[in-house]
Amino acid sequence: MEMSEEIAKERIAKRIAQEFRLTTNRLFLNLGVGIPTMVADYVNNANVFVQAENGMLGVGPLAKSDEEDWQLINAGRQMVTMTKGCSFFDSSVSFGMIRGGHVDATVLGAFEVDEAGNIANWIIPNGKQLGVGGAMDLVSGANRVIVAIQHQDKKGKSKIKKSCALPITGFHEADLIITEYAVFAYEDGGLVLKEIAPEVTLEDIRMMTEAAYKVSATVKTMNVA
Amino acid sequence: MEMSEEIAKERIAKRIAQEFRLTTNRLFLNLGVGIPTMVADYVNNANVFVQAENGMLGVGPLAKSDEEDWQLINAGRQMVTMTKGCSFFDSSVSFGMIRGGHVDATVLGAFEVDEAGNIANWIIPNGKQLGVGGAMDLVSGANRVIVAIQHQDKKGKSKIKKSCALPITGFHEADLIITEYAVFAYEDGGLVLKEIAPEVTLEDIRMMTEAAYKVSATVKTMNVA
Amino acid sequence: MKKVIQIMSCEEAIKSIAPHSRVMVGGFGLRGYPEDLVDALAASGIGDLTIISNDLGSPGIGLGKLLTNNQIKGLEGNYYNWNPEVAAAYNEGKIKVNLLPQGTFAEGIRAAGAGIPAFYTLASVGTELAKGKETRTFGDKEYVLEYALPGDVALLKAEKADELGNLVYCKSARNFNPIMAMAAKYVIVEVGEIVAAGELDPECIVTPHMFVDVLVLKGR
Amino acid sequence: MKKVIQIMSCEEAIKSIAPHSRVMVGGFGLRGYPEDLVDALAASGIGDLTIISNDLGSPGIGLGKLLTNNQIKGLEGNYYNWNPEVAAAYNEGKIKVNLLPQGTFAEGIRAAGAGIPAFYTLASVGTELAKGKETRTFGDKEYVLEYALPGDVALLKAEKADELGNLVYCKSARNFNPIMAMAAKYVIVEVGEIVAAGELDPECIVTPHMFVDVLVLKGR
Repeated sequence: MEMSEEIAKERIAKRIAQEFRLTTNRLFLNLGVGIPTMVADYVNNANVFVQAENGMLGVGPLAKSDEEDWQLINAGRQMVTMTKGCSFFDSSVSFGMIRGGHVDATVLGAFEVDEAGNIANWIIPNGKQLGVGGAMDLVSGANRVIVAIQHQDKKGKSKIKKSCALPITGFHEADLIITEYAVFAYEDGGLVLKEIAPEVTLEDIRMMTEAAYKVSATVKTMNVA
Repeated sequence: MEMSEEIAKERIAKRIAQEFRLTTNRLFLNLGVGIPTMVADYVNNANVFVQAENGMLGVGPLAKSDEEDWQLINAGRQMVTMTKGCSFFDSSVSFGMIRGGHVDATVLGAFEVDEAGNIANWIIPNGKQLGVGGAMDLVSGANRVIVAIQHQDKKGKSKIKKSCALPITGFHEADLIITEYAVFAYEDGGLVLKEIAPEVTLEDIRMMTEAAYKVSATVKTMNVA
Repeated sequence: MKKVIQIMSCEEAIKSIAPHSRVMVGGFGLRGYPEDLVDALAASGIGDLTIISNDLGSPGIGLGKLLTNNQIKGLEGNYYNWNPEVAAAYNEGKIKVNLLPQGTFAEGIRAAGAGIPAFYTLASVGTELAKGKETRTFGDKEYVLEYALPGDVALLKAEKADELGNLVYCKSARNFNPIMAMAAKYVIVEVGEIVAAGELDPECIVTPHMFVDVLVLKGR
Repeated sequence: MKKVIQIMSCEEAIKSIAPHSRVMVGGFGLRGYPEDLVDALAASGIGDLTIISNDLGSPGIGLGKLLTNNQIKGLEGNYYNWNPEVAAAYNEGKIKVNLLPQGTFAEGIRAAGAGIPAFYTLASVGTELAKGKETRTFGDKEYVLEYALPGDVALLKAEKADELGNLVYCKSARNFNPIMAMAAKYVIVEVGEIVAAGELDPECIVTPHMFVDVLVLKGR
């Protein structure tokens, strides 16, 4: 399996966007830093409203150079734009939305996830990091947690583990794990493989995945367009 | 002692207003229903800002008939006016102000107060009342609690008791008790008589007051102008 | 997920309220309560309701109608002295009443909306309203543990909405409406006017549309 | 009681900060933080401070200057990965750090301002950040007990104030500023403009002047 990081990330973002592209209900979505932010570019659905935990509902696309407003950023410090009907509020209201279960879905990157649905995405204890952000509030508060993660690390080791080794952000919180090669849902206490990419086989996924999982009886080919 | 209820109430309101009339600091004041509301009429100090627990800071005088705005009331449901720089907020913010110790003083009516500084002002258990309002939050949250109370009930019994018989609103919360005949401060765990009205003697006050109290060494004549 | 904002008649909107629901109603002293929605609820006859509101209007006025109609099973609120029929019904054992200090009531509603199951407050410590409640000392003071107050449906009043459902209020008619919008699963708002998205200043929107399901236009 | 609102220079305003103070600073990712006040605090050299803020700017930028200057004894906040000097100073034992989930941090500040000594939240349950913290089950979920986070002084940024001290903010520069205004005993706000009382719409004032002590004009 050879895929550039850039292509992998784009594929993951596009596949996650499919989760939201057709909703006819309003969907309130919080996007983490990295791949998750890219998801917004592919959603194209006016019913999806992006919430930024630094105090905004209705975040628009990233600002082009002539649109940049220093005081208008998302939680990843990227300059963004406003949509019609957007609103601003303080951080306690923003996390009231999140903690109170008003955010329908959050898309987060992770270092590791495991077969218990545990997510490790806040710290690598290497002495160089000291920060947690809104991740713990988001995984426990959002109604649906989607993990955007490359299937393997640079050494080819599975990032979908039997058991996370890194400090956990939230226990049993992952609902959907989307990699460049596969889609896993967390169902009935375990992972279920729902989709695989066109260029891989079930055996390929088995080889590249450390976690135990069931294969769905209706496993499908992932739409990577 | 004979004094009409109307004159008594006016005197109490005027005397309480003296507590605030000369402040050169900003003073944030919450006024209960009844005598307390009348206090605002006598303050005449632009540094005093009245907070209404239904969500307003900067309450102005009661509305004259040509100023009435149905959606602009105080917590006693009286139609009021706005002052320059007033603001509106929801009930949780309003009680955040109160509970958080940001309200400098509250003036409350009471059925009874006692020598322990206990206040009974929320219910007479006669089966006809069922309501508490903001009184419990106010007595525990405001920095200074001033009780506006007629000295005796209609039968001539002292309302300043040894021990309140009615259900308590807050324990040891009264800082100042102002009647038409006297001013008591709660100091060092007991009541201290600080002022008496011009037409009464210390002995008169002793006769009409059930609670034990000390007489201040510097007891003064109450300004009833 | 909430449906795209729906604009309905009061009668249609009220159909979402089942018997035995916990219904939050905005307002304070007959200001900032949804008059048409409350009238429609009274006309519907839906019963066994728990009404979560500051007060219960006046006898036969506003929420008072629901009591006159025997639609109420329980009340959670703060001040019923403006409607003496409440004390009468309570004394006769017709309704249950959970009476709370106004600040505790407001904070409990906010807590429900913000995912806080319980919090501590000074208000009511040692009084009859704290009887049977857990207390705990922090620093040198004793506090009482109070719980979140969630609702199934909220009936609210706002001055103006945009098409998305963002809300602004008018003066002291704001009161409990914004926090109830956060605390109830399904939120119906009676508004005076609906404007296009983008017409409300993003800095001045009090209730983001995330908290709103249905709009009804007052007087329709 | 607060004095009548005072308009000062940054240097004058900073004099109210004593060594060992708990200083809250608004802002998120270098937006909505009081640049001039932070510069003045850095220039003052006042030390042994506990800084309560979402992040600590970048190395040598914004609040990062205070660390470079060794003015910091402790931090209470959320995210220091934008300033790697924080982890380095922590590892060397130079500073204490109380790291909290962002929502818990925000709620703790609000709680301090609103007189709530402690509250329960789901965030961080079972994780390293909940180590040694009390937990309790409500319904079928386990929550962690978290405490109010008060400040001695707050240094904040707002877009505009009126003469009384009422504040409005600009877009995502609002962030922690309004809740910190409630949570600190003495509140100093850097603003772009001061207008006459009555010029700010009473419906749109975000921070009532009850929470503000001093204004400084940015760039003066």
